[in-house]
Amino acid sequence: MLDINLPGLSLKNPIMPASGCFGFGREYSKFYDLSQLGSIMIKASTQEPRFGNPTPRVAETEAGMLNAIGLQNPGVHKVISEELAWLEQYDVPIIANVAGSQIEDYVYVAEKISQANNVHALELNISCPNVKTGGIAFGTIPEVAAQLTKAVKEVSAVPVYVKLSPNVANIVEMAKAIEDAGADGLTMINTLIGMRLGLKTGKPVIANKTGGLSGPAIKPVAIRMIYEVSQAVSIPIIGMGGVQNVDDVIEFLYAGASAVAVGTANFVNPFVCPEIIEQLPARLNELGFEHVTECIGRSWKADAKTAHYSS
Amino acid sequence: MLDINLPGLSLKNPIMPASGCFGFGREYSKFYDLSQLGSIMIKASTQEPRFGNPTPRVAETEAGMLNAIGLQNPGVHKVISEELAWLEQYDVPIIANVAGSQIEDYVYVAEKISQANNVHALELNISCPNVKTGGIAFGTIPEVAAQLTKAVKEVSAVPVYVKLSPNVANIVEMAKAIEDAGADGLTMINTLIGMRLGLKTGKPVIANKTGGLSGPAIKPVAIRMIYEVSQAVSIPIIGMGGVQNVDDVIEFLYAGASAVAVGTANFVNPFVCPEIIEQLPARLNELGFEHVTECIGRSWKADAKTAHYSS
Amino acid sequence: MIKKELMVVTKHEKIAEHIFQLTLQGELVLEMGNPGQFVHLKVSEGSTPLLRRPISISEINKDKKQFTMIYRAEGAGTQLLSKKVVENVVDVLGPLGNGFPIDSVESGQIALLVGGGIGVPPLLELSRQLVAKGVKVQHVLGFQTNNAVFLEEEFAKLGTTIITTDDGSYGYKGFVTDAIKDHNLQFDTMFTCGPTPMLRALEKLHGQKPLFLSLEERMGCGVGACFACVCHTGDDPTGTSYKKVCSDGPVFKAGEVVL
Amino acid sequence: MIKKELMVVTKHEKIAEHIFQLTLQGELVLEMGNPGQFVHLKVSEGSTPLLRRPISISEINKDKKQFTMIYRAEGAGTQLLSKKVVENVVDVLGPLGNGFPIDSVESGQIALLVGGGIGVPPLLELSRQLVAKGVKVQHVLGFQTNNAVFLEEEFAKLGTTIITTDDGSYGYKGFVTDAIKDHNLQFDTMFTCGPTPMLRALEKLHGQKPLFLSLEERMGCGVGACFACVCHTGDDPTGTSYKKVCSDGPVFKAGEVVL
Ligand SMILES: Cc1cc2nc3c(=O)[nH]c(=O)nc-3n(C[C@H](O)[C@H](O)[C@H](O)COP(=O)(O)OP(=O)(O)OC[C@H]3O[C@@H](n4cnc5c(N)ncnc54)[C@H](O)[C@@H]3O)c2cc1C
Ligand SMILES: Cc1cc2nc3c(=O)[nH]c(=O)nc-3n(C[C@H](O)[C@H](O)[C@H](O)COP(=O)(O)OP(=O)(O)OC[C@H]3O[C@@H](n4cnc5c(N)ncnc54)[C@H](O)[C@@H]3O)c2cc1C
Ligand SMILES: Cc1cc2nc3c(=O)[nH]c(=O)nc-3n(C[C@H](O)[C@H](O)[C@H](O)COP(=O)(O)O)c2cc1C
Ligand SMILES: Cc1cc2nc3c(=O)[nH]c(=O)nc-3n(C[C@H](O)[C@H](O)[C@H](O)COP(=O)(O)O)c2cc1C
Ligand code: FES
Ligand code: FES
Repeated sequence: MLDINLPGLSLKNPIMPASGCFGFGREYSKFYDLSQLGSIMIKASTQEPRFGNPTPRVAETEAGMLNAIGLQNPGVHKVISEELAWLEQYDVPIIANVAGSQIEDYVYVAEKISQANNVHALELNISCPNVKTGGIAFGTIPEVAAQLTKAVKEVSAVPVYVKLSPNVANIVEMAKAIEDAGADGLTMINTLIGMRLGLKTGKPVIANKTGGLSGPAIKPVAIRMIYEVSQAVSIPIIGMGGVQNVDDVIEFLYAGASAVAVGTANFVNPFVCPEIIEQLPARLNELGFEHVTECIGRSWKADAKTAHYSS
Repeated sequence: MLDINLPGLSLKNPIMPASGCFGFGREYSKFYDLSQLGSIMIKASTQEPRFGNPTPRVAETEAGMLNAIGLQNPGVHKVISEELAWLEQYDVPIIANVAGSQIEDYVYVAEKISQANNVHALELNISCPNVKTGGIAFGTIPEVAAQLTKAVKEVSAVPVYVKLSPNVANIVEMAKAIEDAGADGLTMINTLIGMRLGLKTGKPVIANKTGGLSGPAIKPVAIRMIYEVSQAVSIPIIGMGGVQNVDDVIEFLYAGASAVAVGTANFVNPFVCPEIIEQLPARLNELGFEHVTECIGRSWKADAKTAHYSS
Repeated sequence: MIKKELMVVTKHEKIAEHIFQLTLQGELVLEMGNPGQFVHLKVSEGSTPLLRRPISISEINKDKKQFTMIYRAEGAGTQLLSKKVVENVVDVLGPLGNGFPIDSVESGQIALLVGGGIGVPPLLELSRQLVAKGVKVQHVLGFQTNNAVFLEEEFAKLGTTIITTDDGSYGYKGFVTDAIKDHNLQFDTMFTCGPTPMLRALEKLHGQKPLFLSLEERMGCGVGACFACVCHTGDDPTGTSYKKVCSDGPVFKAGEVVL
Repeated sequence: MIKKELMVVTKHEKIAEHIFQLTLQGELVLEMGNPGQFVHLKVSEGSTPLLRRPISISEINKDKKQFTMIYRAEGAGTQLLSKKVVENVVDVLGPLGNGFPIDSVESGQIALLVGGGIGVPPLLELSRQLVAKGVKVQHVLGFQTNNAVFLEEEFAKLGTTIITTDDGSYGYKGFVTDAIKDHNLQFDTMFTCGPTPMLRALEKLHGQKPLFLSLEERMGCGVGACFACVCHTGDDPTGTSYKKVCSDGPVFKAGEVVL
């Protein structure tokens, strides 16, 4: 009752760790069998290796956290040869998060990484708030986002999902531009831009000054945006932002997401993903559903049950 | 050590309740003497009386709440004759929050209410997320906001502060457009747009569907925006968004606010404003300040102490 | 006068499935007036859950400076509350709102008290005060099912008490309105508290008689400042005239507000 | 193996100004290895505070399945932790990271253990294990002031112990580096834990000898997944090569990473 089909992705269940919150899976593989997961959204890859931002890179806020990791990664070639190769031992489709500071960077990484055996979809990170150059503009100007999407679609061997930034006035406009540009799906939301100041120093706690706000605090914003976008586009959405438990997952599905990613909550409870997967069937039953797809978009759909989605 | 001077406002202290979270003061006057407050930002007034949105109008979220009151108020004439007249018994300058759905509405209300004896400044609510018609466009398109500001400045008998919406990609651009249009100050932030769905119903908890997210959850977004805007404009900022205690107030001042408003926290603790006012001097001393103004903008200013601000 | 006080838990028991009875002690009790008022509780120190929870006062003991509430532990806030033990403190704001008008019924007259589910508790103090005044009380108390029933004995001591359950697993099977009709209950004044559909049905059937209803609405401040809990008034059902459940209610006369 | 367990509080005491000593019991203790490892604690059930708190293990008792930590209650999370009483449970993730390499020093050799403030606790278990192995231990423990001093007796039982305070209100007045110089302390291997400026000074003065330092950094996951806690490596000080404090550390050899 948990299986779900999305462009490129035939998932055992709709639960996956969100990009940047699960590394490349090695650490959490010590806690449980990664094959249990619907998918894994691996950490962003860039063309060249990146060290990322100076530390401190994280700060806690009320019901949330700020991060400014700065896309640290060993570069796409090592990600493919070391990380993706290692992940092949697990029966789990990978969604590869692709980042860059210019269109050419994205195209380069997308072309290469989409050819890895276990990469079944790309997630274009056009919304990372922690990288100085370019980055953010891709996520806030619809035309730029569309152009990038087109360019990546041309080279990618697998379906392309685009990750939306919540730091915009009109999320629907952005989503439609990306859909029109040929994206196969959307993932949302990335972090809100935030800051915390130290009481004694008076200065930003995070070395990068601003950071991305994630965790339960941002869930209402994520739900609202998914609710709006899912009614305006016909490509599927993988939802995320503050998911902590099985009820949050159902709320995201109701809002219009077809699958749900868990980010920050992995830090709080490393077992959160398998726990949600285990609890989901019973919770769906209690609420009167026979299949997880019946929840999708229920907040705005008429009472008719949703047909089992197939791409 | 708490006094502060802002355009139109000569305040005993920098603490005031935020608009919509304190009615017109009557209820909280039963808890303490309103003359203790630096100022009061009264509930939004519109040209005609408004009932507002259907109920439920509020929902709780993690470290926050959603509201969609819908600008319920008895209309500007009654606000002047009944509410502002009643408030005259207190020695406290009033900031009148002005709302509307077209420029003419704002102009009408601003002209009238700015003439009341105890109204020392206006706060243009160009960012209410809960009103269908117009409203939000004023808060997300710089040109429109500027035009509105100009029109209101022409008729207002007192300085005009404009309240910024956080639901934009570029808050600095918005702030500058409003400064250029002649605003005397800014107040920020209003609520983020959010939603919560009921687990059993699958539908939005709030009758209006979306609501404005306030409370501690949004504080990092408020701090970041004030930090950015205060460095880009030369008019003062009254900061708000998730303030719960004296340390939060100091964080807002560090970010660049010259005074701080408390919203949602009044619902949790009706005594929060006088408690903060009482605790502020000792806390400032502990941190090594002799006057509250020394905190303003400390996050981005060089170590030099800020001169006592005077408008 | 409305006060905010850290009150001390003196008793806390589970009395039915998910239902807890909580007694708190403190000076605030001395401010309590008519039954039907409520308190606003902060159940945690931190910011989750953020808002206070409105809970009706079900028994008042001014001598001991104690009052009792009965609540259903379901969501995050009430579940946290249910973990408090004797000697813990609870942050209480209250008493809030206006209760049932005791003066509307005279000694010797008959009052019918109709409660539904978690709307039952405030009727207990009401019934006691009415009995003390010489009013004859009758109770019709509706619950969903068998193991949800509570306070039956306490009410039975004060007057005739009919229990109904939706599924007939205990007492009369059916709605309170059916029970009133079937038992042909007569009364001078009716007082009721419970889910809105029940209130609507009662207003429709008995609104021509003196009828006082206690309403529930999602609240922000609980004191009248935020305008979260307003309803339209009966004489201006779509206009701008309004009442606030928290400060004008929660008890209204039938017809006064639109349900 | 890293485990997550709800461990039971068996002892919890205030031992100096703002400083608490907490003993927990559970199966997780059996997984603990070299001293210098830490645990990651969730101090509340809800989402404030959201993140876990990293705290070093200061004593291990595998027979009793108990371990002890010493922490400063300052921010929101540690203040909440300080309210736990015996029989309460704490959500522990651990043991995490790699501790001090006991094998780097041999029986008969001299180890100098240098701690600063809240960096002192992990050195206690280290000292015990070194002594058990036949290593001669000396301690230099720096504190800010008089009433911040703790664990002096426990260390004194194991070897020479010099206490320093910044203000001279207790013991030697000055920094630990000054005390080492003034007392002309000799050692084969140094182990240290404390504030980064102290570690830097020690590395500069004594980095040519075997020196192991325990680092602190703000953490997200604590297990190596989030890249919050990275530092540059000594052989590539501005490049992309890195170590994670949580999973590669927190103990590093001098020169291995950039402080
Ligand atoms: C005047 C009044 C008197 C009440 N008296 C009682 C009583 O005596 N016993 C009792 O069990 N319940 C009573 N209620 C209902 C009680 O307030 C809710 O059950 C409770 O707030 C739910 O909190 P939670 O933490 O369980 O749920 P959550 O789902 O965590 O609540 C989330 C938010 O919604 C609000 N909310 C949820 N349900 C309701 C509701 N039915 N009414 C108002 N707000 C709600 C909460 O206050 C909170 O702000 C009363 C409500 C009102 C308005
Ligand atoms: C490997 C390691 C071992 C540690 N061992 C100890 C110990 O044995 N005893 C002890 O008292 N302290 C120790 N610390 C420091 C301890 O983690 C912090 O003091 C604590 O997290 C502060 O939490 P708070 O709730 O008091 O502060 P808050 O201000 O509420 O913390 C906010 C956020 O900042 C983080 N943070 C704040 N200060 C620090 C810090 N100095 N280091 C890392 N994160 C920080 C918190 O973990 C939290 O995420 C250790 C830190 C690390 C990295
Ligand atoms: C530490 C950290 C690192 C992240 N790194 C990335 C990243 O590399 N690429 C990306 O698209 N999103 C990244 N994100 C965003 C998350 O994938 C997710 O969109 C966001 O955190 C909201 O979900 P959450 O509230 O469940 O964490 C990161 C988030 C965190 C907390
Ligand atoms: C119930 C409620 C009503 C509000 N009404 C108004 C309003 O009428 N006008 C306005 O400008 N802002 C209004 N706001 C926004 C607040 O003034 C404030 O900007 C926002 O809530 C953030 O501050 P906080 O987190 O301290 O509540 C309202 C907020 C709440 C919670
Ligand atoms: S709850 Fe705020 S006005 Fe009633
Ligand atoms: S804290 Fe996450 S990698 Fe170290």
